[in-house]
Amino acid sequence: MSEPNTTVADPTNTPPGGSGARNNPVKNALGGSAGRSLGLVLALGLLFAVGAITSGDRFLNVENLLTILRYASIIGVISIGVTFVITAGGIDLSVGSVMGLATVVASLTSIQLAATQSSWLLMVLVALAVGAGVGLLNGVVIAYGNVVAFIATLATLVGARGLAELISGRSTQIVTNRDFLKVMRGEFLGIPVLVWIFILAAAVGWFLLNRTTFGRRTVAIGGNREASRLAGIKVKRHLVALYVLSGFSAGIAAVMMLGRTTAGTSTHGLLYELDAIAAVVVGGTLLAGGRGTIMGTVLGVLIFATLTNIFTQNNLDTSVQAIVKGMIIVVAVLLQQRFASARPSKRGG
Amino acid sequence: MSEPNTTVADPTNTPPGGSGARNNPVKNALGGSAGRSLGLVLALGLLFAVGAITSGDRFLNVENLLTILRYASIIGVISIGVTFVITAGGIDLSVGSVMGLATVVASLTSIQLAATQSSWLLMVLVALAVGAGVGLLNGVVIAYGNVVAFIATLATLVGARGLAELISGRSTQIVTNRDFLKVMRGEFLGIPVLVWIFILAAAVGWFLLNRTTFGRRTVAIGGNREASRLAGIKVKRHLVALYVLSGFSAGIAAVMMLGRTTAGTSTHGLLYELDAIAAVVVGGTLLAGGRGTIMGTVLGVLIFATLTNIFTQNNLDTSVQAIVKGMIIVVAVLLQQRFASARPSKRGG
Amino acid sequence: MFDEDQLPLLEVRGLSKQFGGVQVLKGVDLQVRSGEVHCVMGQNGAGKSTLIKTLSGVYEPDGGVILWEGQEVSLPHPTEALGLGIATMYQELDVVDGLTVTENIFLGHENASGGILRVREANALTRELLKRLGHSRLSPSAEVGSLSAANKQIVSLARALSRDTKLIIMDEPSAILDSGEVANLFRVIRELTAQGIAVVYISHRLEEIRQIGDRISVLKDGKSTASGLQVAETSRSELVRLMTGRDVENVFPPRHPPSPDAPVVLDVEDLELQGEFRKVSFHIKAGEILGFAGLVGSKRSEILETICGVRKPTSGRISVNGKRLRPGSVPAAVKAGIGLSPEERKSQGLILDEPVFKNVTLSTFERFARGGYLNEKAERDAARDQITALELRPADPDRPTRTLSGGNQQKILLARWVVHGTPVLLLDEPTRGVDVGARAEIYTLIRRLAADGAAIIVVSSEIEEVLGLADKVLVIDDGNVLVETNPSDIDEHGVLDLIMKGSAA
Amino acid sequence: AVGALVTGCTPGDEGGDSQPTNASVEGNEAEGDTVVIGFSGPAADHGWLGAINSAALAAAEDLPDVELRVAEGTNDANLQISQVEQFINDGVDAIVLLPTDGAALTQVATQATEAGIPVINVDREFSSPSAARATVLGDNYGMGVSAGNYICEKLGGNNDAVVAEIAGVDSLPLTQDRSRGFADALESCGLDVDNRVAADFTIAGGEATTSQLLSAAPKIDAIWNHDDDQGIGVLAAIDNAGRDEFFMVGGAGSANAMREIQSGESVLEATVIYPSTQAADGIRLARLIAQDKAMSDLVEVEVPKRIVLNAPVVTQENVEQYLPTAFES
Ligand SMILES: Nc1ncnc2c1ncn2[C@@H]1O[C@H](COP(=O)(O)OP(=O)(O)OP(=O)(O)O)[C@@H](O)[C@H]1O
Ligand SMILES: Nc1ncnc2c1ncn2[C@@H]1O[C@H](COP(=O)(O)OP(=O)(O)OP(=O)(O)O)[C@@H](O)[C@H]1O
Ligand SMILES: [Mg+2]
Ligand SMILES: [Mg+2]
Repeated sequence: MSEPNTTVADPTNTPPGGSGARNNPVKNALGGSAGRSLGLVLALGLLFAVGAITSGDRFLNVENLLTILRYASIIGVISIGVTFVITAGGIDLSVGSVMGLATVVASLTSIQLAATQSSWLLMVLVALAVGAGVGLLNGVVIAYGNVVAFIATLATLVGARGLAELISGRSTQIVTNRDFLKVMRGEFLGIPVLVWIFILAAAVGWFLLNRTTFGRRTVAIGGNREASRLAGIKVKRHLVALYVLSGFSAGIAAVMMLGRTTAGTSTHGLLYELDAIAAVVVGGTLLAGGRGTIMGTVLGVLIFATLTNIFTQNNLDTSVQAIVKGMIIVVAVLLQQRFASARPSKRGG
Repeated sequence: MSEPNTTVADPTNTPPGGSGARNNPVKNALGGSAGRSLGLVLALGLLFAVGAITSGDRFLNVENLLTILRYASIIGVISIGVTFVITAGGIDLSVGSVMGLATVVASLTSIQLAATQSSWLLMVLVALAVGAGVGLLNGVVIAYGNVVAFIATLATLVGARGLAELISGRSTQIVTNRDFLKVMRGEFLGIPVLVWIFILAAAVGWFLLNRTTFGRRTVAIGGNREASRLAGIKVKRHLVALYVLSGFSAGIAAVMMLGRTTAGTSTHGLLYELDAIAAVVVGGTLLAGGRGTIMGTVLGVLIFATLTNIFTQNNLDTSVQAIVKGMIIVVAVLLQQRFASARPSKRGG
Repeated sequence: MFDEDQLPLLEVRGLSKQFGGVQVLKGVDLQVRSGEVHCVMGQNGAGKSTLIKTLSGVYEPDGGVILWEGQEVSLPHPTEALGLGIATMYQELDVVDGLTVTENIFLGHENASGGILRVREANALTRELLKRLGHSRLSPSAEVGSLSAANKQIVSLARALSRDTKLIIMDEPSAILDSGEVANLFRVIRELTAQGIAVVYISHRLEEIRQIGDRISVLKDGKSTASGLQVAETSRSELVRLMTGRDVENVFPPRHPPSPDAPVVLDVEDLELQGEFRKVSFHIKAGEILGFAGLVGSKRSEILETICGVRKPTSGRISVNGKRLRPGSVPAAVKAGIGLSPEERKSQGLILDEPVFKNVTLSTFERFARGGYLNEKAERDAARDQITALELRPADPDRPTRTLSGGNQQKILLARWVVHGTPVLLLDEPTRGVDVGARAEIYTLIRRLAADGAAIIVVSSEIEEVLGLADKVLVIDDGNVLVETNPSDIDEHGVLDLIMKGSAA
Repeated sequence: AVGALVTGCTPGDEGGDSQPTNASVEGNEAEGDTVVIGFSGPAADHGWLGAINSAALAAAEDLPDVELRVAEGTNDANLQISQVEQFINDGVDAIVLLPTDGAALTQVATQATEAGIPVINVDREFSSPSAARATVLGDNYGMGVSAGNYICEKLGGNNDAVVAEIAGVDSLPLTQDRSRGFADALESCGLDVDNRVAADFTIAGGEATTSQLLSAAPKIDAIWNHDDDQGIGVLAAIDNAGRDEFFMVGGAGSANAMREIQSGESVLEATVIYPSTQAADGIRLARLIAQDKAMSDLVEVEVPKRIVLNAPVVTQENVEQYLPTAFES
């Protein structure tokens, strides 16, 4: 890609710290991720400064921060799933559609009826099952049908939206299950349940990617699929699992969306795929695969959410907002690269 | 009923790479491309058969075929530009927005006034300049700023749309220049000018990709960027040229759009990027770069256009259309792969 | 040949280069004269490739001067070097797989008028070039991706020759060539020098240096330890000492033949893959090393790949420890205890951006996990043990693999299966691009693994290596096993004779 | 632009802090206390929505005592909810909301209402009537009926006549309402829709689908096109195909369409108005509500709960009357 020497300076997994840090896995990884994400943290800090300066207390208060987080949470959960797929060198364009489809199926009258008779968890299970199911389809077509992920999931994007329209008869389905709404719209320790789900998803995602064999396989396949195969990794099966994971996270997002909007409709999740991919790549995950960072993704999502919040606070014209947003995406990536490559090369101590 | 695909299928009859063919470069290349595209030709033929069976003469008549072609021409020109970028391993998500922006700028009252006083060509030049200019910006950010193409052009997608809204004040600008409309809405030898532009763009694109150093280097960069640099190719400069080309073709598409719809507006070209990429990749150009086929792209565009036509002919529900479209994308790619891999490998004897 | 007093064509003084704080070149001097073959030697990681990359415009040096025909030059981009007349064959194959032979050869300097390609002319020139290289069988319109590594190397050479050059730099061109091909290469080099073209030649094979070289410069740890020595006046041991700082005596360690009652570990019966190879049968006992000798393109790699499940055989059976192996599945093969160290380590073997230790444990990391949770410390420790045992340089498990020299990368692949403890090791070109010191270490290692009870297949294009290492040799030509023999019963000429006769038959 | 009013039931507001003052009827234009109004609508991805936005901004501009806060236009319910939440956090005086999806925004609107912020619902209705203090709607079903009636009148008696319909975005309830009204009206005179396509409210979409439609239907008697903005493309396609055996009725009522009607040379004979001033009206209502004023022409001392704007048919006869207030698409 770029000059070979910049690639080398690129971070991999280890902290800039010496061998002391190496023995503490948590500190180790946090140090590494944070180091890699320094540019992003800075960009987010900058945005916060801008928000505070232009809107003062209206921006910097707990309620507004929670508003940002609540908004970020849904796209955040999707982005975490997408991070895995992209890290493995794939892509999933279908997440938005799949989320829409899952909200529709889970809020069908019959399902809601059954949920009322049994438990609100039924709706959750249905949404998750739809997400994972479509993910399975994606995965099988990609891994075993050898269809390029971009095209396979583009087809799913189109098809799932159509299916959602067909099932819902294009009408919006209202969620009536009180238990479901109570849980999903509730709070816990002063923090909305939606935000908790996001935090949980990020934590589980981070752990999965950085601390488990599943994550290791994901990175390995993204880094060199052929070498991974020759080393005995079951590449196809793992790819399927990844798309299931991505679909599953779209299913979680569907549950969250149902709670947040109290409605299931085929128009939910429009263009979320682009938002998610943007957040993931701005976060520092390589689009070509082989390097992924959950922390970066979370930061990427937060940057976009904060940006939108500041725009609303400052009453910018929508068209100007779009232009500024475009510029900020580029600047964030440039900043991120600068810091990633300026970081001291990580020699073990 | 006559087989509509016989005209298209003709070049495939030449055996891919017999020793006789090798001495005739044109025949050779046609045979190669068509051979690679056999699956697509078949898919298109199948669609035509479906159209003929379900709609009979209403489908199979010159007027309707021209309708398909006219519809295909705009997205077709864009797709040809995008083929180059993808062949070089890049991507351009901004083409739709850029086209919208170019229609807005070229149809500004002041430009139209100046065009009336001078020549309608002024509008054309303005549209092309806008397209190429934004392409230049993309190219520089990607090649010299080292921003991933996906992100850089995503930013342009957002930004250009905002700029178009800002400039147009979100209102639609009607094209009043009669000369412009007369030329762009006219016919030549019974074939609409729009279709001629498409044919010309495809021919020039084919020649450029297969018969010039520019095309050769495009393929090389997509195949192995580092090796291309080592071979003395100025990779960055070439990349900039490619994005300019892609923007330029969005500019041509803008001119066509102005002629076809007689109006310039920021909403033109919404989601065209996905249509274009789908056509290119279904056509057989590798998303990862290193292999591109203009003939495949043209076939891909025609397949999608024919599909839409058949849907309308049969009064199909749009949701069902979406589902069928999704399936056809996958099937087309599968077919295409089957035939591509069945093709005798061309090792020298 | 060359004139002692002439102005050097290329002169390098005090060249230095660092990558991210690591000083790779610390003052290199080099003088190359027209018409000579100047060999650059040094251990893996000494900085040879880095040096030539600064000369071909890939890297910009941090310090020092480069003089070309007496003029100081700067080479910010390969274009400038090519413009001066410096063509380079890089150590990593630098061809574009999707393009044809002709297209690769003329990449960057296409035959064109006004940007329009003259395909026929280019093909004719290519045919001429290939003929000159003794490879008229290669078709100019063949896609390079479908060629073997050796043939890609030929393309790379043809590309260098296609330019109007005064200096051709060859970074380990012979690493993937068999002896016949090397002889061919030398013939071409002699032709070039006769025309006054200078050649900088890098190789780890000392005999080659003797055959082709005029003068030698030696690098050690990024510094010149000798510059412009006459080949004829420099002894092998002195060279080795200049490179390694120590003496390397016996290249091939002593054999420990397996005991006659050792169990058969790998049993291959009538293995056949249509269009590739036919009726391959052999068995290997625990502790035995089997060598595949043959020319490049004789399908030895395909046989290995079929055994380890990358390809599915059309017929035949493979058993490990008496248990029949499910064909066509790599995971099944790995589980049964077969490990492949592939031929092209960069594209098939390594994840270049990942740290060394993760590459070492690529097929074993599951072992360091409980319930999916990876104990990275245990993993890194296990990798570190092997890194130390194999004397990987630098011995840093966290170093991105990309930054290691070729020889050291090769060791990682061995370490991977040593950690795994596989009873069956398939080694495809295990010493490609490995320096004398490391080569001896790898030989020792292979022998040690055998002594520990592993069954090993070694494929190498250096017949001498196969004969020196193996307990049993299969001579293979074009997918046919010509003979199974004892290495003491045959020598290099014998193998080549067999192959000639085999092809004639 | 308020053509006619349909007053819903009077709100059951407990009053509490919002004491209706007996505002003088003339006092409405008079400057009151400055009120902050938050406005959020869908992305301006088609002409009518662009006009909605522009008209809203212009209305706020005209009212010196209104400070308008505009959120980014979006088609994402999640984002729009967070925008409303932000308005609630900031304690704006009123919110004008054109939801991307009525049902999806109902909860957050209720939240705002509960927080004492009146919400004016525009165009796409909430699923709960108590979520909004006032609702301004276009009459989508009525549009369909008007268009259908016009066609019935023109084609009366000819039961074999071919009627085509070019709808907008099929997934929007408003499109479904329009189509329902249209079908119902046609049925009353023995006609039905023979060819139906859905464009996407864009000019290009209108052009593309219409050219397909025209080649699918060799002879047509009448067309209803839901939206004048996509109508630019529809007319371009008709012009291109050189067809004029039918007449067309438009929808929404853009200035451009009215000029076509005025010219008398176009196949476009009439259009059914769907006011693009709804959000502007919403802002005016929001101001009144926030300042505790009433509507000048009503005896009622409070702003009505539900206002449905009329869907009159514009033809060559009455086009002068409507052209000045029509939107430039
Ligand atoms: N891009 C780079 N970034 C950081 N270090 C590098 C880079 N390239 C090479 N090195 C380091 O520089 C040293 C010299 O490498 P080089 O490839 O020049 O060695 P070499 O002499 O060619 O070895 P070999 O014989 O194995 O090819 C090695 O230690 C290597 O790890
Ligand atoms: N004459 C030839 N012309 C073109 N390609 C050839 C020729 N001979 C062999 N090849 C190529 O060589 C490949 C077969 O080589 P293979 O890797 O099986 O040989 P090998 O004995 O394993 O070689 P190596 O010693 O390099 O490992 C084939 O894929 C083919 O493309
Ligand atoms: Mg080297
Ligand atoms: Mg081989």
